[in-house]
Amino acid sequence: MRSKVTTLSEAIAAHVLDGACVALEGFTHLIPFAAGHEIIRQGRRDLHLVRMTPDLIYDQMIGMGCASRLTFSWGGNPGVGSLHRLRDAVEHQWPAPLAIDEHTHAGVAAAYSAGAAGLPFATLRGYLGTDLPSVNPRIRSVDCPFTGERLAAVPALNPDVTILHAQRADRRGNVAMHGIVGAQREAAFAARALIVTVEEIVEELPPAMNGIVLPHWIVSAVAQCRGGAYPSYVHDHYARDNSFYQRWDAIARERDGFLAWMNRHVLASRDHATFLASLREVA
Amino acid sequence: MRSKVTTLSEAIAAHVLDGACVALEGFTHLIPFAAGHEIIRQGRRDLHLVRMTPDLIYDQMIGMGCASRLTFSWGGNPGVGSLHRLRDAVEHQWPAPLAIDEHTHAGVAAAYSAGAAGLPFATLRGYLGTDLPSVNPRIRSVDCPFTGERLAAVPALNPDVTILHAQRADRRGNVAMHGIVGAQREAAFAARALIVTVEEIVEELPPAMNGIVLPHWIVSAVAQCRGGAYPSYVHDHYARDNSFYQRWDAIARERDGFLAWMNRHVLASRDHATFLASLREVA
Amino acid sequence: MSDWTRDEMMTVAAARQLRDGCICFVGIGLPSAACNLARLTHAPDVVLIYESGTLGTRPDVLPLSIGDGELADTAACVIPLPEVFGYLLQAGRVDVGFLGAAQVDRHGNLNSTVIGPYDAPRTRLPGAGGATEIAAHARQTFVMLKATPRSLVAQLDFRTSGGFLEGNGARARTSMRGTGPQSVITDFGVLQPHPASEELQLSALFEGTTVDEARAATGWPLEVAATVETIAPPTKIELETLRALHARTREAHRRPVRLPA
Amino acid sequence: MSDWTRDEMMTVAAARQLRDGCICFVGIGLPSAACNLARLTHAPDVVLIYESGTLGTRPDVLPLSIGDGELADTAACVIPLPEVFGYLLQAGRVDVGFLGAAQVDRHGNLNSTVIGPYDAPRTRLPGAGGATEIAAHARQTFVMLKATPRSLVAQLDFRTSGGFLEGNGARARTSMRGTGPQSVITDFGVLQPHPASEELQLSALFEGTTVDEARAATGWPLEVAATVETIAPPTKIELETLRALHARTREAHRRPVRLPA
Repeated sequence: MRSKVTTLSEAIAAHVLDGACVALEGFTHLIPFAAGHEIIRQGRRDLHLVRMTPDLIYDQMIGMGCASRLTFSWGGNPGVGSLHRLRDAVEHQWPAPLAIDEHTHAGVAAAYSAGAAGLPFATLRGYLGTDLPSVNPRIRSVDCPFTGERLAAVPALNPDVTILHAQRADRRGNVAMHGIVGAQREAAFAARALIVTVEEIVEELPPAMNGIVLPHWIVSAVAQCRGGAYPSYVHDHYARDNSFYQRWDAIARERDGFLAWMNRHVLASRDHATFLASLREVA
Repeated sequence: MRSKVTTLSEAIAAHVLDGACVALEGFTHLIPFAAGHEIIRQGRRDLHLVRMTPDLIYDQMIGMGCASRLTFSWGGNPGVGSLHRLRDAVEHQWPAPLAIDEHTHAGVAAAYSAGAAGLPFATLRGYLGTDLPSVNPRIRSVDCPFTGERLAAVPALNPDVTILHAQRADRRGNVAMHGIVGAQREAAFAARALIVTVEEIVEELPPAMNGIVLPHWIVSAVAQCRGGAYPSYVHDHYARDNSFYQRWDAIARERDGFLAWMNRHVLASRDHATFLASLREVA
Repeated sequence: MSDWTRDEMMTVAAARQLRDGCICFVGIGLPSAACNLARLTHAPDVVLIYESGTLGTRPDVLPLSIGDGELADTAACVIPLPEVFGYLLQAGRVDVGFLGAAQVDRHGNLNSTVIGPYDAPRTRLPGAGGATEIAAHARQTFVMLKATPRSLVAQLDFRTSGGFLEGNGARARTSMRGTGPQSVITDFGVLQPHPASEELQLSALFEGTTVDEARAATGWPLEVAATVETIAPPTKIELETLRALHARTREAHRRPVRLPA
Repeated sequence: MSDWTRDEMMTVAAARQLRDGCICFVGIGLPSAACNLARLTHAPDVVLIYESGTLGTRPDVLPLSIGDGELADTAACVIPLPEVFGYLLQAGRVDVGFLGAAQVDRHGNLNSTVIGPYDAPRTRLPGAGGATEIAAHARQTFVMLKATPRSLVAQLDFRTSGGFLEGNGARARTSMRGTGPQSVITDFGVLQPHPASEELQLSALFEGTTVDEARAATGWPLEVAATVETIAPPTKIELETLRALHARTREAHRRPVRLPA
C-alpha cells in the first residue's frame, strides 16, 4: 500500500488550485496555520474559502489576496475584536473584492454534515427571526412531508479540498485527533480531497476503540508539520498563544504593518519551522 | 442535586406505561435484556416497540404479548436464523396481532438522528430500488430545494422511553459507554425519557475527553444491573453468549417450549440476578 | 463612590440570574465571566456548555476564545459541534442561553452582524456564530451589554438573532422553541419584557443608578415597570471571586507560550 | 470426487473477487467468511467494514453476529452506525458491498424480506437491514448464495434491494450511486450481468460442474456468456486457511461463556 506521506508544499501544490473551494477547519483548536501560510507562499488566487470562524489564518489569506469568496458564520478575533483584514476586504474591497456567503454556526455545521453524508442539502430548524435569509439566497426552506412544518434548508458544503491539522497519523494515512473537534470530521468527509498536517507520523496509531480517526481512504495526503497549528493549539502538545491573538490586533490594523509582518515572517520563511524561528527572533 | 439512581423495577414502573412507544437499543452489543425482562414481568401491554434489530429480547417481549406494533429494520437471530416468536406473531397473530413498520438500517438510523436533533423528519438517499415504500406509508419523499433531486424522507423517531445498557454511570446520572455503539446515542437523545441500566455505578466517571457520554440531564433514571445485557455482551465485562443465541432457536421454535422457558427463567425470577442464577442451574 | 465598578455589578447581577443545576449555553466575553462567577459562588452544579462542544466545563481561568484548551481539559466531555447545535440546542435540551450583542432593540432582538447597510457596512461585526439558534431554542435567554443609545437602539441595523420580533406574541407564532430574552442585564440595571407587549422595560436598578440615567442610556423611550427593584450590591464573596477570576485570567493570557519546536 | 466441497469452492471463488486494498462492506454469513479468507490470503490490506461500525476489522474467528466483540477488539476504530450509513456508504466511500440473499432474480435484484405475500407471508425473513443501501451505494456489489430454482428465481416475492431493476440501463436512471451486482457467486459458479441487457449470465463454472447443472439450479432460462471460464480449484493455502478459520470459529462459538455474576 502506497504511503500518503508527503511534504506540505507538495500537498498544497497538488491539491489546492486557483479558484478552488477550500476549507481549512479547526474550531479554535487545531487550526492549520502552516497550510494556510503555504497557500499564501504559493500565491494561490481566487479561492472560495470556507470556515465557520475565519480566525487569523483567513485574515492573513484574505489580506494577502488569495480569496474572492468567503463562506463563514462568525468572523472575529475571538475575545479580542475585529479581523481587520477581513473587514477591510468587506468594507473597502482591499486588496480585492470579497463576496460573502454568511450563515450561522448551526447552518454551516448542518451543511458540512450533509456534505459528509453525500446529501445535496441539510434541514434545520434554524435562521428563525434573523435577517440572514434576506441577504443570503442559499438559505431556503423545505416543508416536512409528514407534519407540514416549514424548516430552513442550506446546500451541502463539499469543498474541493479540506485541510486539517491533527495530533498524529500513521504512514498509511490514518489520522487520529482528540480534544475540541468542532465540525472537522464532517468537513473532512465532505471534501473531494483531504490534506492533513500532523504533529507526528507514527508507525501505528495508539489503540483507541472509539477514538476520533479519519480513515486512510478518505485522506489524500499527510504531512508532518510540528507546530503546524501555532498560534492556535494542539491538545497535549502546545497551548493556544492567546497573547499572540491579542498582538495580532495591532499587527493587522493597518495595511502597511500587516504586509510588512507577512513579508518578514511568512513570505521570507521557506517553511513553517523557519516561520516559527522568525517569531522567536522578535520575541 | 438529586441522584437519578433507582432500581430497575421502579424505573420501569415509573416510565414504561401500557401503550407507550419504547426503544430498547443496543446494536448486538449492550442490549438491555434485564430491562426487557422486567417489562415482561410487570405485564406491560400494547407497546409500540422500536429497535433496528429486534433480537431475542423482542422475540421474548412479542411472544409474551407485550407488543402491538414493531418498528424495525432487520428481524432475525443473527447468524442463526429466524426469530420464531416474531414470525409467529407476523404469520399467525400469536399471541396477538403485530403491526409492523418496516425500514432499512439507514432509514432507522436517520430517523433516530432526526429525533435526536429535534427535527420532524430525516432525509436520505435511501429506499432506492426496494418495494419497502409500497408497504410502508411512512416512507415518503422530499425534493431538494437547490438541485431538485427527489430523496427519501422518514418521520423522526421520538420514543416515549429509550432504554439502554452501558458500562457505567455516576450518581448524578452521567453514563459512559464504549465499544460498538450502534445508534444508541441517537436513540437516547431522541427519547422523552431515558432509562439506563449499567454494570456499575461509580462516584466519578473516569476522565475521557472525547468519550461517549450521555449527560445527566437527558437521563431519567439509572439502575445498576450486573450482567444486564446477557446473553448480549458488555465490552470489557463479559462476552456475547453465542451458544445461547444458537440454543434459543430450539427454545423459541414452539409456543409451549417458549412459554415454559419464559415461565421458568423470567417470570419465576424476581430480578436479573435470579434470572442468571436460574440459567446457571440448568447449565 | 462605591467600592465596585458598574462592570463588576453587571457581571454579578447577571450571575445571580442563573439557578443552580441549570443547563447553560455560554457566549464568550461578558456572559462567560458571569456564568463562571455563578458556578464559583451560588451555582456549583450549573452545567456550562460552550459551543466548541465542551460540556460541563469548569475552567480555572476565563477562556479568551470559545475553544481554549482549558475548556476541554476541565469538561465532563467534549462532543462534535454538529451535536451541540443539533442534539442539545435544537432539540430543546438547553435551559438558558447567555448572549452578548452589539445592539439590542426594544423587543429584545439582537444585532451582532453589521453597523450600517449590509452591502456597504460602516462596521462589519463578527456575525451570528451560535447566537441565532441560541436565541431561538434555549428555553430562555439572558442578554448582557453595556448600555448606550447606540447599543440599546430603536431600530437595529441588522437583526442577527430574534428576541420577541415585533412583540405582542409574534415570537410564539414562529417555530422558535424558547421563550425569548427574559432579562437584559446592562451596566445600570436590568430590563425585562412586559408580559403583553413584550417590550423591554426597566425592572431593576443597581444601587446608585437612577431611572433618568437608564433612560439616557436607552435609544427608545424606556418604560418603567410597576415596581423597580434595587439590586443589592455585590457581596464580598462575589467581588473577591470575580476579581480573583479576572486576575488569574489576565495572568494566564499574558503568560508567554513556548513556541513549538 | 474432489477433496473440497462446493461450499468451500464458493467461498474461495468469492474471496478471489476482492482486490487487495479495497474498502469492503461485509454482510454476515457467507460474505463474512469470503471476505476474511481474502484478507488472510491474497488481500492483507483489504479494509473490512461491518455495519456495526467496526472499520478495518481483522477478526481471528468469524463473528456469529454482525457486532461480536471480536470485531470491535480487532478494528482500527469503531464509529456510530449513522456515520457508517451516512459518511461512508451513502457518501460513496465504499468500493465493494458483499451481500447474501434468500432470492436473486435475473437482473440481480434481491429478496431478504418475505416468501409469499407481504401481508400474509408464508415465511417471514429478517428483512433489509443494511442491504438496500449497500446494494444502492457501494461502487459495486457481489452477491453470494446457494443456487436452487427457489433462490435463483424468475420473479421475486419482494424486492428488498435493487440490482439492475428491470435491466437495460434502468438502474443508471435512478439515484443509486453504485454500478450494481457485478458477480453473483453460487455453489456451481459465477453469474455476471450482460453489458447491455444487464441480465445475469453464466460466466464461470467450478471445476466439475456443468452448464446443465447451472441451468437446473436456476429458476429462469439461464443464458451463457460467450466464454465461460473454468474456475481453478482452491489452492492448498486457500483451503487450509478457510478450514482453519472455520475450525477456530466453531471452537469459539461452542466455548461456554461464564454467566456474569
